[in-house]
Amino acid sequence: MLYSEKVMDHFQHPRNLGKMENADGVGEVGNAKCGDIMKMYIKVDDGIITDVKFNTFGCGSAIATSSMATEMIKGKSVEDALELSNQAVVEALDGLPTHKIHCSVLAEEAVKAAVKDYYDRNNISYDAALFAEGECPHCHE
Amino acid sequence: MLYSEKVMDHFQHPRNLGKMENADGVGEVGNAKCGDIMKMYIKVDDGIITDVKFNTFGCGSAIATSSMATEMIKGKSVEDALELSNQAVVEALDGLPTHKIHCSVLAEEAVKAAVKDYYDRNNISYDAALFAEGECPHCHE
Amino acid sequence: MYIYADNAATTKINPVAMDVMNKCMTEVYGNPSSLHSAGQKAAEVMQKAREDIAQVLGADFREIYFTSGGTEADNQAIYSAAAFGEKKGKKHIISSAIEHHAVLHTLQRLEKEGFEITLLDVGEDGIVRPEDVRQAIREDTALVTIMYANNEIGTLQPISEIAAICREKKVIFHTDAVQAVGHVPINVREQNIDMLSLSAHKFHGPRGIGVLYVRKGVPLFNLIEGGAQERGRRPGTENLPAIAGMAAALKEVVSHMAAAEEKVSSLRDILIEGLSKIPHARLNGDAKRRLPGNVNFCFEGIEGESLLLLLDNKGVAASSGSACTSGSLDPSHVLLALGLPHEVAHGSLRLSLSEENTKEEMYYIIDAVREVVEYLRDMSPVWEALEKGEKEHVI
Amino acid sequence: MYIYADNAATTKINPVAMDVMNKCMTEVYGNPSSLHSAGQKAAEVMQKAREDIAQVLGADFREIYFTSGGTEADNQAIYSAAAFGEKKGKKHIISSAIEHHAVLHTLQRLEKEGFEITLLDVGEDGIVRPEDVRQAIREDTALVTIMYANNEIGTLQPISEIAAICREKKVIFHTDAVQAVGHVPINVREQNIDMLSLSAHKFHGPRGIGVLYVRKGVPLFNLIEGGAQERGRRPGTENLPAIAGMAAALKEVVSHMAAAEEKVSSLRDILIEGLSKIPHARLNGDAKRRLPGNVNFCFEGIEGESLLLLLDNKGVAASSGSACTSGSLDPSHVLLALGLPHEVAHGSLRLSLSEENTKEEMYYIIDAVREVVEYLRDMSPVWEALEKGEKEHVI
Ligand SMILES: Cc1ncc(COP(=O)(O)O)c(C=O)c1O
Ligand SMILES: Cc1ncc(COP(=O)(O)O)c(C=O)c1O
Repeated sequence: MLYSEKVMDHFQHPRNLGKMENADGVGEVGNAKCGDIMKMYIKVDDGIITDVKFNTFGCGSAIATSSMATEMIKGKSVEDALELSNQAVVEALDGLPTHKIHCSVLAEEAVKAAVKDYYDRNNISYDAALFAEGECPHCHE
Repeated sequence: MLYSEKVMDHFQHPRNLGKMENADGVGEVGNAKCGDIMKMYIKVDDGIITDVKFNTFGCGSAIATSSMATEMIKGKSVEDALELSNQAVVEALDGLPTHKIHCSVLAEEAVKAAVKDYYDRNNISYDAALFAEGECPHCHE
Repeated sequence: MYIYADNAATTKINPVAMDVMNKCMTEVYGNPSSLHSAGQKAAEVMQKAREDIAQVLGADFREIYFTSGGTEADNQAIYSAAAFGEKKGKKHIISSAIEHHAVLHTLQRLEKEGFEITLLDVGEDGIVRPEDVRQAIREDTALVTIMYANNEIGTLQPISEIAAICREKKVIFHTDAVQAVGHVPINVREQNIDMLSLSAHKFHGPRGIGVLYVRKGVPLFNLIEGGAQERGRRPGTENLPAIAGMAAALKEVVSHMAAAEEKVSSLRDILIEGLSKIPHARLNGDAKRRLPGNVNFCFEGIEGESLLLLLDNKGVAASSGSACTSGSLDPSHVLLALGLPHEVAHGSLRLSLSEENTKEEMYYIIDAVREVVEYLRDMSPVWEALEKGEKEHVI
Repeated sequence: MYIYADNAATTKINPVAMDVMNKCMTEVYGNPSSLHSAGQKAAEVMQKAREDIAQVLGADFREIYFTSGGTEADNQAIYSAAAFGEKKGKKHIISSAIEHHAVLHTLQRLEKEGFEITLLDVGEDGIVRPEDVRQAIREDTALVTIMYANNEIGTLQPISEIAAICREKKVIFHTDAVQAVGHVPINVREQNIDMLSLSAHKFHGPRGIGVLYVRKGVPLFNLIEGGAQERGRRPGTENLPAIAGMAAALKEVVSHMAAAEEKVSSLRDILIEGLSKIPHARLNGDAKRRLPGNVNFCFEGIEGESLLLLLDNKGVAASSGSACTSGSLDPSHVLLALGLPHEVAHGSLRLSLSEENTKEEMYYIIDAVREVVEYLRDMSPVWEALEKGEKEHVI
């Protein structure tokens, strides 16, 4: 199989799928030319991500990694969410094919972009280095 | 099939196979290095080939062409035998694979060599050009 | 229910062809190059298969070379013409932008070795213009290679016209007819084709076997070196079961090609009509000058892989782009050649039909595609932007 | 009665392998590169086959590349090592005088392209001396390729020793193991083999499928260009039925290899003993260091083709030289390499046995060969000359 059962499960039954009205932070990463765009919405209460939604344009693993990432940050503090690494997402999904790893990078970045948006809206100061532009390397080939 | 039915018939049931005591002419052509040697014996009465025998070292088509050639000259005059062409032998056998055509050339030459021997033994004069050395081209590659 | 609509990737084996293969495997087990009767029996079966295939193509049996498939046949045809051209100082090759990778990647390799490659553009209809071929031919053109039918969008190329121009200009003409043979009528002699590649598994024959047709008088060089098989031009123990299976499948499929063409193209047209009603959907390639079984659409705002995985969930086996590029992330070079932007090219769906499909299946597919497209658009940030007018619709 | 004793040319398919093929053809009809479930089911079957084959060879599944057979695997291994060597300025290749034409003709082509080829002689026993390999290795040696077992005389080469020398000298080592795999134990890892070619139809698997094993870390270049299959190194729609059939046949044959080796080699030794009693007959190749099923004799004064055609008449399928050179008139390069004169090399007979053969068949063969040899000698002018003392016996 191209994809693990976990990936197929998250692809076929994505968790936290949807848009969010009045989100506290919204991040959008990727580009359509490259074939993947992820948009992540977070609701933050007292520094805790109480709700999260995503919309994704992309392949099976893009949808699955988005879904998994939302599950992994829901209920966490925004600081913990920033710690989410793409490797952690890949592991949680029982692996991804090599040429699909970039999808997990996007998921990590979508979370970061949403948190950054939350920081910016709330004038919370942060270390800019945390959000250094790290785009999908494939798009820059 | 590699060989026609006629070839297989002559190979499996060679006509005039054997040696001949007191032959009036004996011709041997080909060489073992090249993989084919034919030896032809003729008995001549009043210029007519009354009997013919052959011995051959060689492949299936070498044996079949020897056999066919003996049939084709038996009962003919020596002059007529000299007219036997390798094409005629090939046709009589319903064809040979391209890379085996050289065997039919050998058969023609074996007949000629036997007749030449007969001429020589009987001091019959002849046009030497008739017996110009024309060996299997393969051997000279 | 499982609807197989990926016949351009590979077809189900014809039961007659499979019987022939099994018979060969058990009863004609000799090596066709062996001189004993087991071998010669195999040689006879092989000769019969060669003659049958030649007859279907309008060729002589001496012009048929068995290869391991379409890819190898394409490679050998191109390398051979290139090697011959090089001897005569001709190092220019003309092809099209929509060829299969078996052709394009071979040409890229030759380019590295100093050949000049002209890849002709196609129109929006996905069809090469014969006049472009004429204009591209130069003194040093060694080969023109244009596919007969495209594997993604199914467009049929004007092969007779192009081949006639090449014949007139005395340039070798090769066609990758892997998608066409067995589906549309072809006659190499009448159509002036010098070399043609085919692959058995595209017409319900076995995998791993194909043919390179090479017209008498056109030189053929080896791609692979070894024994004396295929008159020394393609060594390796002959794959007799597959060769005989291929011949059986080809005979079977051409025996009722006209009826199949009619049936399959009417199914195709039902699909095209139904899918065209989905908003911002677009049929890729000319609507009529295409393979009877090929349907290829782009749906704006969604991505192809997720589309086909969800269709698979609903019991529809389809494809996005060609099967053999599934390891790649790039959108189809064929769709890009039609002038589609990258993001639209990502959202393509190929459905390729066979005679086994039914009308009911077509209606099922239309509904399934509509549902999946709606679902995916609903979760697509790209579609959101299009709907909000932040981005402009392209199709 | 028909005794098949030409298993070095090709073998009868194992019924288990044929079942697997049929199951693949009917039930696993998807293209393994397709993403839908029909395709992914096929991909799973293929992965299992890859792992099974890797396990038998002592390799990792990522080191297994499917090819169309032994010839292609040999070609790719050699071209690949040559291409890599060339990049590093290494244009010298070492091989032996008794290789299969798939190797020799590929080397000849490279020679024309500027490579220097050293073909090592073998001893009278038909075996390459490891010390010769060591001495032939130079700074610019890109590859050593020595066959595992010879296809005509069956001699087993000291592959472990040769491979160890190559590893020590950091030269890529390839072995054409087409005749050996499934017949004698092989472990690529333990034996330090960098590349290995095999062909399924030599061990009761299907035709038209083979493997090139390439050790991780050894570069592999394409022989054929196209799609992304086999990690891009061997494009073309995967021949799943044949791949799965090959894996099944290999597993089957290695599951009882020791017993088969014992049985078949005892049959072989009966034949060798019986045929040795024919006057002026000679066993070619070492009597013990040879494949379990290989018997190869020369009979002075007769020619091989007529010998085997008459044996066929008596119901014995054998061969003279290798099957794939049957279009050629030249005597076997292998027998010439043993030092036999041309005329003796013409009179060779190869009998290659399988487990299916019986003791009774061996006695029948011995009688049949004796009769045919006598008959042919009786009509042979060469034999006449030998008997009369006009020529000297060589054997
Ligand atoms: C030693 C050896 N190498 C290579 C080959 C070529 O294998 P294939 O004919 O399956 O391509 C053969 C058999 O023909 C062989 O015996
Ligand atoms: C147009 C075209 N050419 C070549 C090929 C290659 O054929 P195969 O995969 O049988 O080698 C294919 C199919 O994969 C094709 O569709």
